Amino acid sequence: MDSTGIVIGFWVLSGLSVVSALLVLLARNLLHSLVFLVVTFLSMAGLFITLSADFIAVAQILIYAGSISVLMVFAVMLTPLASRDNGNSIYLLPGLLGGLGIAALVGFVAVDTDWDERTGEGLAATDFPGTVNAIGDLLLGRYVLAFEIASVLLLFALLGAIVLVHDRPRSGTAASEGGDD
Amino acid sequence: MSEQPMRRPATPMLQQIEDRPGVREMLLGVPVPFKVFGAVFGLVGALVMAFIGYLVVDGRLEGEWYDVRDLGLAVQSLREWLTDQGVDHRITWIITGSIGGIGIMSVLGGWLLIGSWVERRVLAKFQIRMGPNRTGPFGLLQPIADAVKLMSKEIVIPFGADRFLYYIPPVLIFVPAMLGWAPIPWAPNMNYLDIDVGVLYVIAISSIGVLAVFLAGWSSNNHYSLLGAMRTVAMMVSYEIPISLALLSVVLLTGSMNLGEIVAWQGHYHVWVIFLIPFAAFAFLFASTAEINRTPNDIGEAESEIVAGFYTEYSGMKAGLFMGVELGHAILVGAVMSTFFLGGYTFFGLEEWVPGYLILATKIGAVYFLFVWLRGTLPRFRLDQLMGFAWKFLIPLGIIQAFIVAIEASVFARSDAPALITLGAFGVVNLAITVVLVRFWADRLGYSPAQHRTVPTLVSDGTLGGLKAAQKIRAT
Amino acid sequence: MTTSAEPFVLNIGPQHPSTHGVFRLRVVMDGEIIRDLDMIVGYLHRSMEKLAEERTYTQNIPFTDRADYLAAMTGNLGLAIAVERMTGVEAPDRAEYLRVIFAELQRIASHAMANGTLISDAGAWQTPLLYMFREREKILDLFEMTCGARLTTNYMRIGGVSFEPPAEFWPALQELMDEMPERTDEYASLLLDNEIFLARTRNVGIITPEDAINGSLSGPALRGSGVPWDLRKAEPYCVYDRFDFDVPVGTVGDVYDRFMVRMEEVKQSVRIIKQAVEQIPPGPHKNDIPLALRPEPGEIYSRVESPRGEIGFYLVSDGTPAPYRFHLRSPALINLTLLRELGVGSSLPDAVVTLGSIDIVLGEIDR
Amino acid sequence: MPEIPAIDELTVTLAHYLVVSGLVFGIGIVVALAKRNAIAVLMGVELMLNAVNLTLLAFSRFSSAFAEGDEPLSGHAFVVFVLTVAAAEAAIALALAVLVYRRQETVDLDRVNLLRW
Repeated sequence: MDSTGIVIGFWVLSGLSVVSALLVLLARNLLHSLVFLVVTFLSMAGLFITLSADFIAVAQILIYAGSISVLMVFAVMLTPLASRDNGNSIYLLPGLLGGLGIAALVGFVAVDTDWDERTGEGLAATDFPGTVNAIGDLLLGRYVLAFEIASVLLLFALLGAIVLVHDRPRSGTAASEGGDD
Repeated sequence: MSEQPMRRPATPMLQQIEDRPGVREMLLGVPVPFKVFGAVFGLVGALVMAFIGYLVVDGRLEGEWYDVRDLGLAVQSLREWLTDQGVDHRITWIITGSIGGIGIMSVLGGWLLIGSWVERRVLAKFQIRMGPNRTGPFGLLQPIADAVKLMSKEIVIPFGADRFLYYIPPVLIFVPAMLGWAPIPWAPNMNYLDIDVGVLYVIAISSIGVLAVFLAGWSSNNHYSLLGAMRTVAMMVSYEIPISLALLSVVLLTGSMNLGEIVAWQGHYHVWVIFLIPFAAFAFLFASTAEINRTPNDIGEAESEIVAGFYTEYSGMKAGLFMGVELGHAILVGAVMSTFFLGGYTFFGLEEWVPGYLILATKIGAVYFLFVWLRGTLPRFRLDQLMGFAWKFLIPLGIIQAFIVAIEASVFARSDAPALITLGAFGVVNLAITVVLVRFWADRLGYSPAQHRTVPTLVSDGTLGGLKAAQKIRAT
Repeated sequence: MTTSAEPFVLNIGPQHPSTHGVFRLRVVMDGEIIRDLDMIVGYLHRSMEKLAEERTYTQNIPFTDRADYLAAMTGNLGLAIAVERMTGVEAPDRAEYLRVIFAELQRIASHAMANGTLISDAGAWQTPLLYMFREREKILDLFEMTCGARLTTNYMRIGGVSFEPPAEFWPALQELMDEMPERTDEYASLLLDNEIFLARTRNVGIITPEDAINGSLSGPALRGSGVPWDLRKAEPYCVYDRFDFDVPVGTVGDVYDRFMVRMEEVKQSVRIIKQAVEQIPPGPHKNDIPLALRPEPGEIYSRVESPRGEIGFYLVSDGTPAPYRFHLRSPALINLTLLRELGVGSSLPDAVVTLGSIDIVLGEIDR
Repeated sequence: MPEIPAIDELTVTLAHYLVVSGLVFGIGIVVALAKRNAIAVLMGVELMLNAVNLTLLAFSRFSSAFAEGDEPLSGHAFVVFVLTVAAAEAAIALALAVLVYRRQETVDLDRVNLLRW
């Protein structure tokens, strides 16, 4: 992949994603780190586009930047008394060690392995023309069982979240008034 | 003189209204050079139109770069010409890309300039007032005056605001309003971003705005803002699901997620999706009014309750950006609605004669007029009513509708019957199902139209009194 | 969802679109639900009652304009009748009819304002308000023709009214009265089939008849709850006993009923005005009274039916030209006292609509 | 000082993407382990899942292990499953955070220690 656009895009987006991921770690306010997390998600979506995965990129924006971040926003709003600082716990040092170790390991493996990869002309020849149809075929063909299980998982997650957070009316008192949520 | 009653305008304002020249006097009062210029301009325009009509009839326009019905062809031939000249393909790409970008931005910018004037004038007509008519001819310069005023105002940042987050939302909320235009097809070859996942792209882009709204409300350190942000976020998240379900129905029917192909499908069968799946169109329209905070679902910035909602604390041009983006969202929804449900740039064959982008612009204007109409007419829902409507009504019925459309789509793919018959049958069936379902579901939810309209009891002499009289009246 | 959060306090007002003036609500919210509600008044206090003790009775009439500035005529009328009852001064017959006509015109104008702002509070972007302003505007034009002022009319005098209406008044009044039924039908057709309007007003802010009586409410707020009580019928003043009209009462006592009672009262006012125009006798519009009235020492409480309810004047005289004590029983203030009972437990939009349906005027509450 | 290559000569390979993904994954681990706030921990987990998605897509794009015509998009399908799992996980985890907050008035994981002993 040596076309100029891809190269520039890769460097800009990867820099953006790594830096904003670091800022998620370093920001002192939870909401600030949430904003940086969204920036990471969006630049990751950009990286996906450089990999010609348009469907996944759009789904990434929809699910991560659009939904999961909003879920976190809701969690922040529903915990109004909790502290808003993004402090570190006593596990900072082990965390740092583990993170650095894994990053170093992945980096070493990535650089050192002689990947059997397509390059140059061969890569350009296999540009995915459009991924939507192929992914649809895969999901409802080879991976249909996993697809169904995933949908059941989503359903149960939905139910589980509702059951967990639902306010049961306490015995003896009237049911709570129809609220907004 | 004195026998007929004196009729005088009671106020200076009424006097001014009475003295105001009508359109005819205004036109007659135009200076002669302008009249000459206007006549020449009109003549030349008519000649050009006639020439174009001749070219179209003659078939000389097909696929040529000067085909005004499809500006995309001109860009394509420009790209080919540049490549023939040996210009580097990157520069070609940048040039053609920026032409499209500038086109979209100028449409949006032009609308932001004119839109608030249109909205205020139309609303004024609904409200039997005049509307802005002092700045420039017909008050046309009013939006510019407003913008200049907003820009020259002091920016007040509330005490205790989160400064970093306070600055992001006015900019961030503009991003989806502009990016959302990319996949809209203006003519067969005239869309900026021709992607296969256009539908998903539209939904994904619109979901980014939620975050901007929340940040605006949270960072302002104001309880009105926070309440408005909570309401808006809750509502936008809820109404994204009906929107997705409505668009899913369209995708199932037309068999493509590419916006251009969806419009081409509608043009090919000479039918609009709104006739085939009326429920989806209604759900999309209602949910998108909730999504973009317009009446009757403008609870996020409900003026009578929480002042201006999430942007209460923004002043100057920052507030101006929020207000401008409201206009931008309205026409974006108009464009998406036209593309998915109203046949996009097609109009039953008229697109052969009239440029498609003009047809689309007309449809956008029509949807926008509908929004202004709603704003001038309807009161506002309550948050719990809106939430109930989304979760108890639109979402279940949307799922059922999508299921029915899926069956119909597979029938449509397999049957050999003429499209007119099958699609007509689908339209009738969907309409019937919609009516039955809505009635049934409304009954299930305990809604009955019969409870309407109690008029006060009229009491004349004799029954006046206190509690006992009240009980007596209540008993009858 | 209930969470045990720190109190989420919302200060609605004193500058807020839906408090109808400088009124402040301190609301403790839990999500959208109001858990506590304090009403804070006094931002428009002008010490009217104390100032009145320094002025003669006639000089006090302008204060009643500024008290209930949306219904200046009935305020004027209340004071004029109180002083007349105290001193025994009589107004000529024509003046009594003129008083009825202007008081009922004022009632129409005030109810148009109240209902219009109520729907604006419900979220209609000012369209109903501006439609209702059409009639109010014409009525204010009539006021301007007659006495030169539109809002603070200062029209009723002790022993009559200040001016005879000019010649162009009567045809204009006739025209307005002829088009009023059409207008009210138009409002009914525009609003009463509107699902959103019904959803926002029905079963919202219910006042039971018991609560209404215990809270000593009056006016449309009381009649909306189903209690048939109207001073024009119960203790006829002026010449109200000579007219044939009905008192509309609601059934449930919700916002919708109060709205409908006002709509119906407009129709009844039109009826009264039509009868008054037919019956009005010729004659002087004002009796001559001494420049400085000196009532016998004593006290009086006199009340009339203003658009907001029972506006009462408690006057104590010590024999001097100025009242020893001047007290205004403000219907809006007393109707407002139930807001806490209505608001707590309801949602914020409902509380705003309820406040709109009570129809407060801050000039009268704060005085 | 090594000469900076012209942009035309640069090329992006699988290793580049893997390094980026490793970095983000490492940061995600640090965030997930070292943050006190439950919501911040969840952010770390999401970062890690994102890094994994990037790896999957990169392999899917670059790998020549597939024969012509075979499904090179299996990576994409896996990413779809990761996205679903991430959504479900976020919903449950945030519900738990809200639940913990109701009981304890905090989402600080250091102070949620009823099960410590």
